[in-house]
Amino acid sequence: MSRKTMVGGATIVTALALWYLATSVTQMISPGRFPSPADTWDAFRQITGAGYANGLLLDHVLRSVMLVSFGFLVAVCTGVPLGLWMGWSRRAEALINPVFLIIRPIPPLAWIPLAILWLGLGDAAKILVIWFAAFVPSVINAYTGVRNLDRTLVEAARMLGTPLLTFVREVLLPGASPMIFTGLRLSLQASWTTLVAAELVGAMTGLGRVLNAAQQDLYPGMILVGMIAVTLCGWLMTAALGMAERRALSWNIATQARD
Amino acid sequence: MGEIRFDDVGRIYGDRNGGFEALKGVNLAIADKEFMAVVGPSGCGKTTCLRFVAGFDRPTSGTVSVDGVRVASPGPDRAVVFQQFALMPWKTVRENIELGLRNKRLPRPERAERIERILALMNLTAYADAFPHQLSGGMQQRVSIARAYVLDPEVLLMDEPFGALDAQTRVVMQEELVRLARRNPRTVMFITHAVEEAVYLADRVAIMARQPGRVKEIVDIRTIREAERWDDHEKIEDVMDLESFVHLRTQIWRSLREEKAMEIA
Amino acid sequence: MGEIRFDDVGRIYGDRNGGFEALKGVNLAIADKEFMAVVGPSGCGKTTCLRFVAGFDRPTSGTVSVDGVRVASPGPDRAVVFQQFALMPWKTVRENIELGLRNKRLPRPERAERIERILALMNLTAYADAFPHQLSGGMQQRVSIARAYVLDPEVLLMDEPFGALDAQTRVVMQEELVRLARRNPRTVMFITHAVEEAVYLADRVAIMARQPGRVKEIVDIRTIREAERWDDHEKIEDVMDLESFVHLRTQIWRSLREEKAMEIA
Amino acid sequence: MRILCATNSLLLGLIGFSAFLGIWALLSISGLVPSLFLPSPLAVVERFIYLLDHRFAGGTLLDHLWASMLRFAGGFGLAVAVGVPLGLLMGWFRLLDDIVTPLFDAVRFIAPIAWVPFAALWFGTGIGGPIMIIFAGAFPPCLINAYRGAKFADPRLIEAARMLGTPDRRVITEVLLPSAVPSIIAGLRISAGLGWQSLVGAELIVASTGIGYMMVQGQGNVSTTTVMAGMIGIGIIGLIIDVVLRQAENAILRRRGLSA
Amino acid sequence: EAITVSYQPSLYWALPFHVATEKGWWAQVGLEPSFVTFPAGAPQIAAAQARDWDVGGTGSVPAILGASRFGLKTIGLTNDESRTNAIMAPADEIEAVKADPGQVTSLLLTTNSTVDYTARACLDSWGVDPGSVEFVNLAQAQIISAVISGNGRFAGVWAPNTYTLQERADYDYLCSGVDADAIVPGALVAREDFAAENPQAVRKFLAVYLKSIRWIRANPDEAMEMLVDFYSEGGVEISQAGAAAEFELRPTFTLDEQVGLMARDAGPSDVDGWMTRIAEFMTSVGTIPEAPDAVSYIDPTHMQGVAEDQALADFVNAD
Ligand SMILES: Nc1ncnc2c1ncn2[C@@H]1O[C@H](COP(=O)(O)OP(=O)(O)OP(=O)(O)O)[C@@H](O)[C@H]1O
Ligand SMILES: Nc1ncnc2c1ncn2[C@@H]1O[C@H](COP(=O)(O)OP(=O)(O)OP(=O)(O)O)[C@@H](O)[C@H]1O
Ligand SMILES: O=[N+]([O-])[O-]
Ligand SMILES: [Mg+2]
Ligand SMILES: [Mg+2]
Repeated sequence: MSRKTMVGGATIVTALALWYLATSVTQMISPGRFPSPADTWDAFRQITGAGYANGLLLDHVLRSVMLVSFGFLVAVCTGVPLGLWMGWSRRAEALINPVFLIIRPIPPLAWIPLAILWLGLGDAAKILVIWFAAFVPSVINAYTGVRNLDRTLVEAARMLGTPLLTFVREVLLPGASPMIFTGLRLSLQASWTTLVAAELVGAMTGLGRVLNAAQQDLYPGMILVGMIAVTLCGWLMTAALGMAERRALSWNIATQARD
Repeated sequence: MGEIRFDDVGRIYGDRNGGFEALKGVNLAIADKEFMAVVGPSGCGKTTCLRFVAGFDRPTSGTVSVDGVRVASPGPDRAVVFQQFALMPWKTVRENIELGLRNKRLPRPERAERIERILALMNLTAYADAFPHQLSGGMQQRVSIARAYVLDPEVLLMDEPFGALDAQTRVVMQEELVRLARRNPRTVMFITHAVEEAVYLADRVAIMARQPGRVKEIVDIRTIREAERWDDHEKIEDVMDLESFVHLRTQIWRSLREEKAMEIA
Repeated sequence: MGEIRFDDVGRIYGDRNGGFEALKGVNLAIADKEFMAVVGPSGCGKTTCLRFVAGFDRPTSGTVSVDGVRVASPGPDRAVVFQQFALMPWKTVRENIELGLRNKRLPRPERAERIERILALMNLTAYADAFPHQLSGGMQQRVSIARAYVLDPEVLLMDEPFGALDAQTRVVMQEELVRLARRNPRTVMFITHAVEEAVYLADRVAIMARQPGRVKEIVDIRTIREAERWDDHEKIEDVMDLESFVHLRTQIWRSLREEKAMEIA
Repeated sequence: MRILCATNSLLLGLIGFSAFLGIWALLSISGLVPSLFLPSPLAVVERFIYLLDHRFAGGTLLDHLWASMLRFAGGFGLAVAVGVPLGLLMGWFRLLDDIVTPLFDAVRFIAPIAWVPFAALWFGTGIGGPIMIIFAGAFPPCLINAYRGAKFADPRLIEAARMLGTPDRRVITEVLLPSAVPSIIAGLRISAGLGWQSLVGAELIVASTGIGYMMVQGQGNVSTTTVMAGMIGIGIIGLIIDVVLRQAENAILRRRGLSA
Repeated sequence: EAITVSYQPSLYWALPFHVATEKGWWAQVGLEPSFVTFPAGAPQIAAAQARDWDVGGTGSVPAILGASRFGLKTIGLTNDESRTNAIMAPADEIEAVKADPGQVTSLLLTTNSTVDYTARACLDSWGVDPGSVEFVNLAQAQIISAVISGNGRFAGVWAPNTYTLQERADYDYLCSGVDADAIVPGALVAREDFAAENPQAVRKFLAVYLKSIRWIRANPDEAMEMLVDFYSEGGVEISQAGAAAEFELRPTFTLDEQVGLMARDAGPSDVDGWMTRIAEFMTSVGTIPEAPDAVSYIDPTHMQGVAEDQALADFVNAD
């Protein structure tokens, strides 16, 4: 643990030092191609002071966190039950899978034109785009979780005369939950990585909007600030999810061993 | 109240024409409160037979019935003890044992009382709130047996319940099971690979053969056990040193070895 | 040429102050070409001891040496047969056996010849190009033994090699191992939970005890075996019926049971 | 969970698929949704077939798909070529693991298309830029799955190899790599999916060929059929890539006696 | 002599490249062009930094952005886009809105672009405070989707999207650059280091472009047909009316006109003035920190070089 932190810390510090050296001291990388630490700091000062792309950094962060959370929740609330159902019932799987297989490879971005046509420029369209990205991992992992559920546990429950509702709540759901949580992590990550695309849909504020604007402006410092903000937000939300996971899966030896 | 009958039972896997005949013409009757051990080479269909009684699977021909009623689905009157314990890892020992009672809609105080009693009987009281992964294999198997016993089932089905335990733990469990079975007799179908275990525990031992799977021979143990008063000995190794025991064991061994020899030839 | 010595060996897991003392003061000498079985309750440190000899781990105190040289790292002079076979599932039987020979940089014709010989010896010739998953457990273990034997090692280390096999297959393997060991003696360290197996196979049996793990008693088998001419019997159940065998087995059983009793108390 | 026979599940699949098409057709034909918003399946298929041999936005549908495929092959190939070996090495050498992991964690949440501006600045928008964007999408699963595959290789197999006198370098190729193969292929499937998605993103924004670009142009012409024909093209190629990888996965698992 | 030429497809000012290729004029001056196209100005400028291209045409906003960030040189004009950068509105509401421009509270447009500049000039001319208007940033194709699906009333677009809205959504011009006195030129640009190292190639490039312009003016019917082909090649289906409008609404400049517009004999040139206003707009919305000095990036020497090089001038003016 401590060794890991040390090497990790040293790596980060080295990377920062190399960045500074390459952009600011030796000018090996021209500031037009990649921002120097000073450029980045200036961009940060601008977005926290005067604002950029219609808002201060905090406005953008709050807006994006809200959007991501909402899209993520919608995806989870639809994806997990569908995955559980497909995992449990071969009939449901046979019925749904072909459609799922055909729609799945279509990238969330490709839905943008239709999302605008269908839902306009409001949050609904953005959430639809995020949903397309976050939905798939939720379904697949819930499905796999059920399929990998120890068959003897299912039989044990049946032998104990467990009624369906109790079975779903006390066997199926907890049994699949390690996989479901893996799916949630992937869904969350997908939500964040789709944010930039979602905010192509006429966003007024948001980190995706910042990145889009900075891209239009060819403003490398601001692009980097946007990227760092996205990373930190994604990281924090994943950490929160990890805590929820550890609580929910306290019975699971594997999760405990991981830390 | 707990009589199991196999009448000309067959099971074909795969499609009905070109399939693999796992069982053919199995006839077996386990009397009420009888402890029947089933031994036989790997793949002879022991587990398949047990799953019929449990209601997890159905024969493709013949009938399996309990108390004259054809088995249709699993239920708490036929409790199963699995080799890999099959405890819910997300439930504590108490919650695992409680699930079957809750399904029976027993009132809470009665549930609590029955759980306390079985925990005490199985030496588990101190571990009531532990999770399965915090217990040794032997203790997990004890929980699994407690979960079955607490339902007070007519029939107990055990598929190599001690197969995953180490040899020392195994004998302890065997001795405990003997005590439990003698004090509180139930109809038991007990699958094992270990001939000594079968002889030590059972009233009768059914020997199965392969290709197709069938019951080849049934050896009566009870008569000799009672005649030679095995149950007066407390420890398994004392019983195992008895000549009557060694004799029965070797008889069953030879019968199984024949099978093995035929197979290798 | 293959003598194993444990001198005052200790092993502490975790940090050196507050750690868990898995082994303490283990002394054991296995003579060249001797077959030493090690029995003991679960967790007493049998595997840990074997891993020292294999070079996978090191004691925190004392020394483990082979032929007077302290063991530093794993090597083909000390071949290991694992309980779970540990065959590479992506290699055929032949390729699995060949890996060690290739590492030794033997020329191809010699490799081929040695592989053919060991395949024939282990009754595996017909399966040379099969993948492990296409073989039964017993055959997989035979491959694993062939992989070890083909290296012609000074020392063979076996950690419950038959633990994953069913009872009938197990006795066949035991008989084969006895034949192999008598014909082609090697220094063997053989860990098992099955007392009968230890008595049947070994020249001496080391009984270990727990907390901390140590060698509690060593039982000589060879003297009696040779005196009573066990090896004249071809089948294991014939040997197991002999009174001398039953006597030794029960002696070791009692010694182990004492341990178990202490633990539960 | 009763086992359904193959024909039965095929039938159910057909039912599900027909229901999907039926609802779609009903919505557009009944006029509930204007055909500009949701053209009928037939109109989309017609447009799809038309685009196969008529040029639109600089090429036929096949030209666009081909341009996209080339970019994809470059970015995905690079991701595999770098990610898999690096992952395996990280699984064996702890120092490398400790060094790479924090850097990797630092960039995980950044959308591949967020790299668009830097990709354009560094490599242009012809081939290099899109390849970098696809790489950004496809690289993480390659690395992670190779790493996990190596990390979770059965330690007994590693010990078996070591006791057979196998040198370090060969342990990686003879044990870690084959152990990780199922995990790597699973990773490749995810990685191909993400790479393909990033590709479309890149083309929507920076390129002026390729299937994504064709869709933007379709949108500009208010040709919803073109947009949806493009989606179908993307979907089909994505599906083909996944099917090919899944076949490879099944073949390898079967060879090892693990059912897929 | 190899040269990489960049442009955005399906834009009127790129037609001369197409014409020159069809007519084989590149070879006549000894250039071997290869073409790269970009869907928008920003990636085009970014790609210059990656040396993806040497010369080309682009909007004035990207030209200034490139000048400010990477020293991109503006070496000539493509056309005057002032009439085709416009705020569009439903045709039947035009009069009412013109009477009360305060109704414009939300605008779909591509921000930081020429149409953003135009729109702000329009608001200014109406006396509407831009702060009271919500600018919804969308790519051009998405603006069309949004308008068609009824998710926006006022849209800032440039040609040919203006025609698409006219024909598909029954929209019309509410206010174009001309109405607001905002001149929006299109720029011919060159990478600084390429121009410094290959001045003659840059001049040949200009000569070919100017010769095409001359030809287009002289042969409007044939050119119109080529335009329709050229657009459909780029994925834009334009009607005859739309094509006609392109010719009508977008003035181009001959060699002599360009030399004149870029001349600094009497203080800053016309082009300097137009571009500087746009640069100031870009500064005001925070795209660039300060407006670059026109003299630093508008480089008339190449245009003059063409005029002074007798061979090239003859080439441009030959029929
Ligand atoms: N679902 C199935 N599909 C096809 N064949 C099966 C299936 N289940 C069992 N079999 C086959 O039926 C035969 C009997 O299997 P069963 O599991 O009952 O044997 P067993 O006696 O319990 O063996 P073991 O001692 O190894 O547990 C075996 O040959 C097995 O391969
Ligand atoms: N890596 C480890 N870290 C901490 N404790 C360990 C580790 N490996 C083994 N132990 C402990 O050391 C003791 C001896 O373990 P070992 O595996 O040698 O026992 P064993 O006699 O082989 O048991 P079994 O019969 O169950 O295989 C056990 O208590 C075990 O929990
Ligand atoms: O992108 N523009 O041409 O303004
Ligand atoms: Mg079985
Ligand atoms: Mg062990």
